[in-house]
Amino acid sequence: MSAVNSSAGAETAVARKKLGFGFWLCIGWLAAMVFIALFTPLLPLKSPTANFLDSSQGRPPYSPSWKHWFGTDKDARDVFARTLYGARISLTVGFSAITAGFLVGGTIGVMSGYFRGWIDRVSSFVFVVLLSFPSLVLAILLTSLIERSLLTVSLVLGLLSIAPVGRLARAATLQYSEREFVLAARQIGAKDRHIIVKEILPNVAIPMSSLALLGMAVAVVAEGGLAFLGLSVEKGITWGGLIQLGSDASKTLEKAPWISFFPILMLFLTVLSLNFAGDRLRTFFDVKEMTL
Amino acid sequence: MNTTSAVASESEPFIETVGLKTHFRTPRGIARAVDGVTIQIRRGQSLGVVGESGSGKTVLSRSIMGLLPRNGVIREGSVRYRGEEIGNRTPKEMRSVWGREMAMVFQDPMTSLNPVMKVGKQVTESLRLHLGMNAAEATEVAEKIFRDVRIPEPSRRLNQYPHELSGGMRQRVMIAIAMACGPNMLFADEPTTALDVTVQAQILELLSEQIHDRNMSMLLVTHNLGVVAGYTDEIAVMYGGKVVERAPTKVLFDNVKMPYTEALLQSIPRLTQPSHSRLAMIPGRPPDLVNPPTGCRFAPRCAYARDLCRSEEPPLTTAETPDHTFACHFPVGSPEYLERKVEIERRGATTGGGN
Amino acid sequence: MVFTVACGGGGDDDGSTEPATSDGTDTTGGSAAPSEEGEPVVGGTLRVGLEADVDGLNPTASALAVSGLTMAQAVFDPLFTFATDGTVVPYLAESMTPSTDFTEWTLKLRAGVAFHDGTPFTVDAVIKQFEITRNDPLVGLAVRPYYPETDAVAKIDDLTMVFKPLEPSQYFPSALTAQLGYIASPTWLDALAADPTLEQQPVGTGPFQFDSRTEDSVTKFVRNEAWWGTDLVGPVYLDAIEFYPVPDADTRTELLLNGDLDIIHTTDTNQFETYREDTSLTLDISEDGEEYFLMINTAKAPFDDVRVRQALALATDRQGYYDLFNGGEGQLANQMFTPDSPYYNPDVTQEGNDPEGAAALVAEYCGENPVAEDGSALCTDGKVNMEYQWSGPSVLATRIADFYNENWSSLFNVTFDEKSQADHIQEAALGLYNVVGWRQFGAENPGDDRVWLECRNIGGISLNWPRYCSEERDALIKEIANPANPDERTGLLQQLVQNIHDSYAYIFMTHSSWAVVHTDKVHGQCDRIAPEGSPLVCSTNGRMYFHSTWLS
Amino acid sequence: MRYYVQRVALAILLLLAVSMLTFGALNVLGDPLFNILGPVAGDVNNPDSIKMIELAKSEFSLDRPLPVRYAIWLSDFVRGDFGVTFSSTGQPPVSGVISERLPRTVTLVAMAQLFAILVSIPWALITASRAGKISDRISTLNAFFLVAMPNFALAVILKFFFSIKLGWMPLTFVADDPLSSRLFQMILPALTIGLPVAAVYQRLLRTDIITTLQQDFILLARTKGLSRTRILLVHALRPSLFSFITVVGLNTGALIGGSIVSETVFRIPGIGSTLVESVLRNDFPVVLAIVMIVASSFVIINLLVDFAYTLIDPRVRR
Repeated sequence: MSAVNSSAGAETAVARKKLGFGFWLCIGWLAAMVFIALFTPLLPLKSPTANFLDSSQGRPPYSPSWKHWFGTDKDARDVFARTLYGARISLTVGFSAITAGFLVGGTIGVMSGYFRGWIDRVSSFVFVVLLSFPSLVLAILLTSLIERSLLTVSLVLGLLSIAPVGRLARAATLQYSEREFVLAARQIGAKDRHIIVKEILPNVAIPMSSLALLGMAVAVVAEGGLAFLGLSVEKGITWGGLIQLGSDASKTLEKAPWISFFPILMLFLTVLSLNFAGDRLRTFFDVKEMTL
Repeated sequence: MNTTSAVASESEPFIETVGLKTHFRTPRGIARAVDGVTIQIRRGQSLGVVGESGSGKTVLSRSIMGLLPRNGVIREGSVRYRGEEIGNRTPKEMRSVWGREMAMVFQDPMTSLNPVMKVGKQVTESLRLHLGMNAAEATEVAEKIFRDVRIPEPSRRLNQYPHELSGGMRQRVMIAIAMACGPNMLFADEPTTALDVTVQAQILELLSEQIHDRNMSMLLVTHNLGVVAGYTDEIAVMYGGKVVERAPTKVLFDNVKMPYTEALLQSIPRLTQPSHSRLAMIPGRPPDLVNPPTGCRFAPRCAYARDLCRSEEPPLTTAETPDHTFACHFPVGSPEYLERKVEIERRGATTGGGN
Repeated sequence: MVFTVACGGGGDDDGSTEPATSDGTDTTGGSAAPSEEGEPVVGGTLRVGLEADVDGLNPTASALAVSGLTMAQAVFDPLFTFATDGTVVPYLAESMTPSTDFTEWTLKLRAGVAFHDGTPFTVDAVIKQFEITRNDPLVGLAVRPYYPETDAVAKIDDLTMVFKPLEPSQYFPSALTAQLGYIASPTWLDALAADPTLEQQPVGTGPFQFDSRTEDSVTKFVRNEAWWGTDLVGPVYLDAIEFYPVPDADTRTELLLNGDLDIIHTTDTNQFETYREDTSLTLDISEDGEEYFLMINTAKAPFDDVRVRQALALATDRQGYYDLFNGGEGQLANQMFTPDSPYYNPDVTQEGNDPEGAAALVAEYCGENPVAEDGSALCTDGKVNMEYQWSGPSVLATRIADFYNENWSSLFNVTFDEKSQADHIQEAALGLYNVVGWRQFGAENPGDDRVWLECRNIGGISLNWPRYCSEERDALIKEIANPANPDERTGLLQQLVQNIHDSYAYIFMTHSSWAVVHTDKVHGQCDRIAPEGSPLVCSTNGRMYFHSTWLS
Repeated sequence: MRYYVQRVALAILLLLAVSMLTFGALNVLGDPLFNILGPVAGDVNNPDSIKMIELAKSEFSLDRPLPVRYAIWLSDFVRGDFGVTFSSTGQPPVSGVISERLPRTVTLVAMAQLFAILVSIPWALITASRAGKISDRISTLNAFFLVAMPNFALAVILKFFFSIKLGWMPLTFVADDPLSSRLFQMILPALTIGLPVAAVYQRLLRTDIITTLQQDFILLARTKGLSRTRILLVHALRPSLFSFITVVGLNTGALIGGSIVSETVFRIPGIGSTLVESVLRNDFPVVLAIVMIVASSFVIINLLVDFAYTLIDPRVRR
């Protein structure tokens, strides 16, 4: 409870410096997901694409059973296997997107925060432009123009995270580039590169990294949204896609809720863990609220 | 009420605390902000509570009024208002008293006035709440009060926001708010510290005039003895959560007993002195309220302290002068005091003329 | 379910030449005799749920799909129509008699008929319509055989005319039972030339006339008080009809069950159980209308090579498809005829479910490292590169695509290409595809399916979608049409079936089932008769007729 | 005054940049010819098609350089002419589709925003006044769950329980129904969009109210003997609303994003669902129009929010 409470930014100074049980629970879940994502093909799973037709059971979808833990979809494909495979794309995209965002956005942000001047003005304006599209709309616009492969979708979502991440990096850098130790370093004529790498980055990195998890949550949700709209990786098995498949017709949803509800559960728990862990980290490092 | 008050003003105190203790639970331990304070104010009288910041004077006023949060606070002792025990009342019960019977004027009018509410409304709302007036009546009354507190063109001011007023004006507004429902007890918490010197006098004038006209009692909290000098009947000097000296204003100024009070007196800015001349500051820090020094709490900073002071807490003793009590083993004028004073002056001379 | 629109898209949307078909199941599946239904009531508005909206309702140009035909049938009357016994009977026409050698047909029109705009119905109207239709790039292809560029027709009097088809065909009348037979007001056709938007406001002779239309929302027709058919085939009961295009089959069903619609059509067999369970619904299925099949562009590499086409067929799990997407409804198709058809060729079966065979063929083909004209490789790491196109967006269509991909992916690198219905058909017509899902064939008179098959219909824009040309086949088709040898017809058709199979241009999957479903408020769907009295079918491959319909 | 001018200028600059980006993307990466002719555009071996292609190129000035086309397009766009799109009947104007569907989306988004605000404010007030108490912590937990529930999943769940299981809400949106029933049909879709946003609002507003409650003027209000509720509503709420308003403005974007999903799930033919369909159909003219409309309204809304600020906080009035 204390974890929850302080994670909500509540004002108990005591709970602040502990990450708490909830945090580690979430980390545990995430670790499990990552493991699954990495090793799905090696796990003893049914094929996610095969159609397990069983005339004795009549027409698919088949309800959850010992044979199919999460039941099967309309095409008699194993929902459990598909859900686990779904973790792959969802997490890969989420992770690579936020990584790309942090590399590019972070660099630009630090640069403009440190050098100010035209770099700052240009990049800030670019950020504003990017932010003047609702993110999902921009994502749809871009995905509509490309072959939707794992790489491209990640890149698109990465692009989306540049602006918010960049702004943050810039703000953080601004704080530090005015600090004594940086000014001092400048006084003694240290090279900018040296100052950025040695003085700024270490200080900016900590708060930023605590936001990576939150950012990843956003990316995972965004990917899910695209997939749900049929705009994520083509032919790929993703949570969003699975949910859509199970809910496109209200009849399917009524007769076989398991098709969409198991993926929903996984997605929800994952996003929850990311948010929760991220939020705890943020309060732990005492970083200001941000909107990705 | 007048009859009772007439009686009250003569005989038993209008408001009094007996052994009032207010302690806060903190991560470090229990902080004794107010540690057994006993004071009385008679009707129409005003008491100045003086002390450095951290002496517990503000907490004292707030705990008398019952404004302190319930959790994390330990209260002991009693607060009696017109003979009734109010110390143990819940905020809900106090509401009828607040504004109607007691009011408070805060230190900084900028932060104490609602920035997004027209000042007029801030005055009228309590009128409408307590005296059940309708909007029109309330505005009328508010305007009158504004005139009383000498706010020029009140009708216009009523429709202005705090940020549109000068500091002095804001403070007048705050006083107006306090006076609105004609309370009988006013708490003024450093009412002038946030204002510049020229305005300070005006505000104090206004305050004392108001309580005099309305026959109110006032508890004026300040760190500046000079402020209370002209405007209060009695003075209580607080140090480390305790009252260390207490006397009618005149008596105190003529005949200081407590070296701490003396030090405070020396730190009063005087108009006679050129403003650049340094004031005699009291060396050292106010005591730690979580684990205060044994013996006299002022001893560590007291130039006249002796071993006794550090070992044994001085009792509250009555001075020869009327209604004058103090807590000191070696008060001003005592032989030990004089002896030490001579040494200090000699040392000052050798080190070249002191200040 | 956009899927139906999609492949239907293919089959239906060029409904221009799709003749009505029917068989016993229509009447048996149809609702009961009027006596049980009680006395017909005049009045009421019928709300119809269609699988798609139409671009326009212009018989001379619009590509009319089932939905289009259903709407058109209400405003227009076809010259001829099918009786339940499968014979072609006159409808708007009085009669049509061939010359002994079938080279000339004399058409007599019904007297005293007028279009909704008052224009009298005469030979001139018919001629104008055929003239205009012939010049249409797509629909024209279907007309030209019957209406050549030169000396196509001779006018005898206002109600009599003589057609001179390109070659003798006994099927001419049956070709006039659908889009080609819908005669529109010449006045309107003239206006149309000036203002194409009038396409949306058809003017015909039909039992209902145009009232209002909001594209993709609702189209409203009202009773034609002056309908010529009233005294011949019975009065028009409905005050009005409202057509709602609802592409998603589930939504359509939901609306029907909620009572927001009175009657719908669908090919989504998954829904059939639901309909049967609900006693308040009446279900009418045409079992062997069109065939659903995979259609292959034989003019474009890699499928210009018959081995690759065979391989694709062998790699396809037809049974699996049937189990998943038909689930007991309809039947697997081997050819364009059902086993109970007299023309069924028992020796022709559609191959499938033979991965090894397929693997062998692919290995052989890719062994030759073939390249396309643009030099790009046709095989990548031992797999043939291909594109599967369907019309969407549609979840079912995507599921089917996934299914095929699962079948083929071991031998083919399948690229998915989801297109809007309009683009889908156009690309097929222009031959810009590899493999598509399609629905077609099953004409009541098999000869009428010739337009899909003849060499002459290959060109920039083709109706011979697979662009497969075989003289032998064309000869067969001529013979079949030739009235001179009726008794050889069965044999010839069976040869045609064999020929089609050997081309490997089609992978026959299932005989698709069309269902028309209506609530118990709706009556008289099957009480239709022709002017000369023979009973008519209740519905035709999802096409609905409403002049005998009444609401309780 | 200068402030207003500056903000408007920035907004216009922004709109230009956005439009260039969108237009550029769609014309460089997309195939404008296809959008006019459809597949015919790809049929380059066929003389008839080639003729059509040439015709279209000149008619829609595709042979002109990109900047010129941009200028033409922009001037048309501001005049509400969003160009044409391919369809087998010819080239219907895009503005037709938009004008038919935009109102639905606007209604939906407005409804969602309304829900979000109506839910979040009381929620925040209650929790803030009980800060740290169990009830507060539980609600914080709920807020957390809501935020972690992607709106498309939430849509499915709401649909499952309220439409299918309980049958309280209609399953389908019928464009031709009377306004009242259409609004009713929009409740669930609007909740789908609004609830997660409400949670975000609540978290923010709660913190701000807590901060406000520690201000001196709240203490003064107490010394007036005002009731807890009055202090919360009259004194604490308004000063806490500043960042709330900004966030409400910024979230319009999230809401529009949400409406895309929600319209798709609940089959509401608004511009959100149209955007998705058009993308799947490569119907770029429609995509372009919708993206531009959304982005510009987003920019404008944020501009208005900035101005609204000056209205509710007297201190920043100029």
